[in-house]
Amino acid sequence: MHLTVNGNPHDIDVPAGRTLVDLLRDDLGLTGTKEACSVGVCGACTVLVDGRMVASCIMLAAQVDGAEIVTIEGVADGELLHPLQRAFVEAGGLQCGICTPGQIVAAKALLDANPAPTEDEIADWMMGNLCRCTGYYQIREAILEAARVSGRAR
Amino acid sequence: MVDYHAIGTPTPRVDGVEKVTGRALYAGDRRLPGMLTGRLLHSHRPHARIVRIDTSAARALPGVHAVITGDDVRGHLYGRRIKDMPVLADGLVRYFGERVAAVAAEDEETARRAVDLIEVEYEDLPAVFDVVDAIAPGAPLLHPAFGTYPGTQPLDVPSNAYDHTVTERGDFDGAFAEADFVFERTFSTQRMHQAYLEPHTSLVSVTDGRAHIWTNTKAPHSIREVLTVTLGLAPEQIVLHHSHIGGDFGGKGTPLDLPIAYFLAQASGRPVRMVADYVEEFMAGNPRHATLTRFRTAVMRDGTITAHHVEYFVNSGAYAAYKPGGRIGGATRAAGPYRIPNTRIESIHVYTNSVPGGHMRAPGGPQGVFALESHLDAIARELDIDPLEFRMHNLIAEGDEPASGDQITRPRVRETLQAAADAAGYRDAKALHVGRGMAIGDHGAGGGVGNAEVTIHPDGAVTLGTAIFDQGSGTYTTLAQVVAEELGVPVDRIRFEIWDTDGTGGEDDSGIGGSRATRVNTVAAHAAAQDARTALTRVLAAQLGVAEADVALRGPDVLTPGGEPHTWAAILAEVGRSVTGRSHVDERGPTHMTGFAAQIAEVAVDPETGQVTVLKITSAHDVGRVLNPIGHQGQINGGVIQGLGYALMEELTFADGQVTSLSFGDYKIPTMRDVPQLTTVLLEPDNGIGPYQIKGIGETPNTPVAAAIANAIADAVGIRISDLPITAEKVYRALQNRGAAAQ
Amino acid sequence: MTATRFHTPATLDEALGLLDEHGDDARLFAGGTAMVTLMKQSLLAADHLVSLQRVPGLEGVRLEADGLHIGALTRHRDVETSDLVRVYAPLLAHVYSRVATVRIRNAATVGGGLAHADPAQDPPAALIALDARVRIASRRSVRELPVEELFVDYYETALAPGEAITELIVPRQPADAGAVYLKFLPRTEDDYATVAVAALARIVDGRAHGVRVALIAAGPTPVRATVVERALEGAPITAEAVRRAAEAVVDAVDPLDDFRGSAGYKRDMAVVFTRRALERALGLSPA
Amino acid sequence: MKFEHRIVVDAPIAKVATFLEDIPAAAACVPGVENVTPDPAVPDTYNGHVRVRLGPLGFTVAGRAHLDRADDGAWRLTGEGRDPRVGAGVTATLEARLEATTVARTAVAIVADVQFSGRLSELGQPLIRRKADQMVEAFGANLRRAVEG
Repeated sequence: MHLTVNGNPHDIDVPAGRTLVDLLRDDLGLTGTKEACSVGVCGACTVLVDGRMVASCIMLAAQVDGAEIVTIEGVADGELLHPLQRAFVEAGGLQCGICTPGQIVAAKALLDANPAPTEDEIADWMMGNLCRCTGYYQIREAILEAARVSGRAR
Repeated sequence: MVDYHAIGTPTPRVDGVEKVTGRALYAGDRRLPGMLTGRLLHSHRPHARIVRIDTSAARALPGVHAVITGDDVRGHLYGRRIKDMPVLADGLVRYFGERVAAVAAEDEETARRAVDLIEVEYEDLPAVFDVVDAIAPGAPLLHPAFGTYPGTQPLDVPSNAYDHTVTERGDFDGAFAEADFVFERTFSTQRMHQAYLEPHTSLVSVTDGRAHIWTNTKAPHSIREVLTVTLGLAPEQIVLHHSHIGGDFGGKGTPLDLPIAYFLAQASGRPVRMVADYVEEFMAGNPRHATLTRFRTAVMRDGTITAHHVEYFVNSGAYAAYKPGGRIGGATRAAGPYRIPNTRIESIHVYTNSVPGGHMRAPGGPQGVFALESHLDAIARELDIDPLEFRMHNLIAEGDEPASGDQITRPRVRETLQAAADAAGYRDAKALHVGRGMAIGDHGAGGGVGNAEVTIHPDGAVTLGTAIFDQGSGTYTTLAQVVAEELGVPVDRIRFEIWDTDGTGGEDDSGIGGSRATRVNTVAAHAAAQDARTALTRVLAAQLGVAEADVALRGPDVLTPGGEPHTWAAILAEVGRSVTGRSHVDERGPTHMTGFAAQIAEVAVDPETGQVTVLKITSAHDVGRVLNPIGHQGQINGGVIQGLGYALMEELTFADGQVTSLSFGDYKIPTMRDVPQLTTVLLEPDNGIGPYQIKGIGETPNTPVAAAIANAIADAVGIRISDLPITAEKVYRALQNRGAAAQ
Repeated sequence: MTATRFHTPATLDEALGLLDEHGDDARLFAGGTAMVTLMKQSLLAADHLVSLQRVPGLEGVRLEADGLHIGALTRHRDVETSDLVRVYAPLLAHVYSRVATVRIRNAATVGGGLAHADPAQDPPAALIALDARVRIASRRSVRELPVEELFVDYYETALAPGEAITELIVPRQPADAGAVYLKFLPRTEDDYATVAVAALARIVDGRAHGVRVALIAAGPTPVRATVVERALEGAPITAEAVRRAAEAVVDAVDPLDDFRGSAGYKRDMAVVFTRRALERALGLSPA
Repeated sequence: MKFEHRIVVDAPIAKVATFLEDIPAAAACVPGVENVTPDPAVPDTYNGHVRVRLGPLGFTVAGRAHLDRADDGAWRLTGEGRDPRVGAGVTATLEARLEATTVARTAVAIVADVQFSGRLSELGQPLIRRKADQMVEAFGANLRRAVEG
């Protein structure tokens, strides 16, 4: 199969039962994407497939043949952090960090679709990304801040 | 007031960038050449003798490198203090989920298939799941050989109640005889999973006679100590290497599968990695304990509490092994910071055929506080005294001895409660079926030993060496602030060198847990920075040709009498060598200082469905100096929301001893859509511990939430739920029952 | 995971042929959200996964004379955000927006969800209330079936071996109808419903007409509460009439005990939420 | 997991007993049971398949069962089997006791202890219980049809 991950093309053979998260982590060594709940609930494994966020733990690699994938490793522009990444650090939107790649990829999908979301829209979109450390308040703050910064930049 | 430049300033996490870019490595991200995957066979019986295990088909499967059972690890016992748990079941299983056999194979799929091929024949034994049943006469005894385990003493009478502690003060019986009223009530709490999103992971490689370990534990030195006994190795044969830890909340104190991964690595001659899945996490983790608390409380007509009896039963599960002290606290939390002269506090830990409990955020605290604060609220309402006034009347002030028996310097509990009440608008008008309830908790900072090493390099960079494995709460950031403060450099100048367990040069290090990280390690970092400063002064004095006493360091500058100001970095660069300061600190002594939290929950109850909506939580804290406001608020936010889950949503459910809530689809934790408005109030810092007068914040915020919500429900609709979690169905039934009783 | 072949046929005919060829060893595969979860838990094994991802024409929404035609491979999120669906069946757009989380809705397909037949999934409540039908194809025939008749038991459908859902046909929602979906979530917002009700009704001369009530998470299959509908059809709209009609829902539901409540509690809640949904649909209480 | 059921059949006890002793015929009354044949090598032992659909899960267990008659007259069927594809194994003990409630009516009291291995045991509890109830109900209906007719 063929796919593009963070702009890099890959041709790779995978067994029929391989999940996308295993493909990314084990075959491509992109361990920034995490697997936690394994049943599509927690959001730690969130990646973008052709711009849509999906749960890579319950998606087969074979489903993304020909697709463009963005993982956490592809969010920053080289060493230049994405406004969301900066905002998460500055607002305390992370603690242990295990859910953070999924949070940021999901929030990126949100801001790509809706550059100025309300608090309610953020909560609706992000409720599929569980976090046990922060109680979510500082994550919400970070997303609002990133939206503000990006808005000014436009 | 000291003027600080780094301490107290909102400081972004020092590990933030690597975490937001996905570069931070967790134990599950590590790969070693030749690494095998380990998987487990768990017991599917709550209590049974193992008649036979046949591993031949599993061994014969291509790609399988090792299969081990209890026979292969006989005599290897695990336990933080009480070593009562065999590494793999030794002829007997005591809970559904117990580890029975393990396989190491080339890949996950092969390992799973091999596990499926292991055949076990069991002979069922009678099982007990409930603490009351387990201490009843004739109950099956889980550990007849209790007194023979390392870390135990024989019991006077064989019992599942392996620890029964009683403390009594005052004229207990006399006070009950003279009381105007005696209130009796029973409360119970559920098992709760820590629900960290990184499962337990163990990677072990045995090379050159040493076990190299990557696992997610926050207490590497203590775990190494425990492993010496379990694995039969000398301390120097075990090295725990650093990885980031994906959440802990108490659950990562004990590395569940690590001893098994070691024996698989030994048996296969290859590195072995085991990653638990969440079925295993929920079925066989180390959850917060279920408890049952019975109270008998003597109260005078004016609302003065005169005597209090606590019987606090802890459902230990099948083993005591996961509890660092063999037992948990909480019994004294069920007595609390109240001025009650006559008390009897009983703490009873009971074995049952269920998943063994471990630590979770303020172990025993939320259980004891839920029971006590619900009970007192019920008493106040029955006496028709406002719950706030009732508490104020009985809470300790300076010089009082609390019922808990704790010694507390400058207890600011009343001030904290009043601050919460004021910020919450406690006396404001309420809509129909809306209620407000309060609860109080406290937690002192734990003690321990810690190490640090600060090196100032000729290029001006500063390295902080530490043995701490930060589990996410932000210890590295506060340590960087301390070093930056003491050396007068910006925080981003500090680089970290995180040591493996060899790094302390043989010194012990208590790691993280019990709110000790800030207390112990700020002292360690402070001392190492001071030591480095002294060394720097010596080097500067020599280079500048002045007496050490004449060298003054002011931020980046070094001043000498009459001399020109220089930056010390420039002079150190001239010298061309680095200077180092070290510390090993022992902060095990009691502090007599605690941090109180008072919370007020405002809820709306739908009387037709029993649904409880938490509208608002006000959380007031008696704090010391706040080192990092971002991290401090993060602890409060996260703690409160865990408390919300505990109160309303989360429960490991059981059927015949088997955990049935086995995924995050069934075991629900709060989402972003479920969090209420949160108002935080911090009291003006007044006292604290160590060089910066700090207090711990990690544990208190999650302690009172459940009781505050239960009390708010009582305020809203007049019913009391005395068993957690407070599901809509329980509220609905209670309302129905009251309706039926009224007719 | 034990799948050995992942087939990506280019035509529906080829896909159906693979189903015939491999029988019980084959599973039709769409968004994968449910199936991969079960496979990962070692609860399901299929030697042959027959993916429809390359089959053209199974995705998207179009309006025809008999209503909206929604391809089986259309993702939940695309139904929810479709302008056509929002205009001609707003209840359906809303119900699809209440399924799980955005991430799941981005992958889960309309046909896959229906074939999975999890009685706690939201869409069938609205589909039944809107008299929707599924089009089912096999190599031998093409047939249509009301969604109401698709579910035969817990996770079991009326699909025969070799059959696939290809399309969903949803009549236009009457513009003058009140339409409501209430999902009872007493634990967390991302949970499955404890019980949920879709209600649809028009008011003509102060009387209820075209009453449709369907529930999910209230039995082994989604159910249409015809007892409630009959009790209210043509009746003058009063709070009392709605209350009495809603109480009849206990005869339509057969809930199971689970993490979201006991069967008895769910039965009681079915009454409460049926009444509330009807009250809102009939304008007796604010939306 | 233990299950208890009681099936009432409108037939004399002897007729019910005779029917149940014909294992392949009796087994055919259990939905999903196929190809039950006596094991040529071991007396009172039978081989066969059970196809079970548990909600979204379908699996086929190949296994063998042994029948013996307890001192108190109860039939005891012990069996085990496995579905190698999903790695699920099952062991079951089934005891059936006949009781003449009237001359023309017989009660069959069934006590079953079914243990699954593999993930099914951990995750499938509610499904299994429901399915077992359905299977016994269907068995009862089939038994009545076969014996009462």
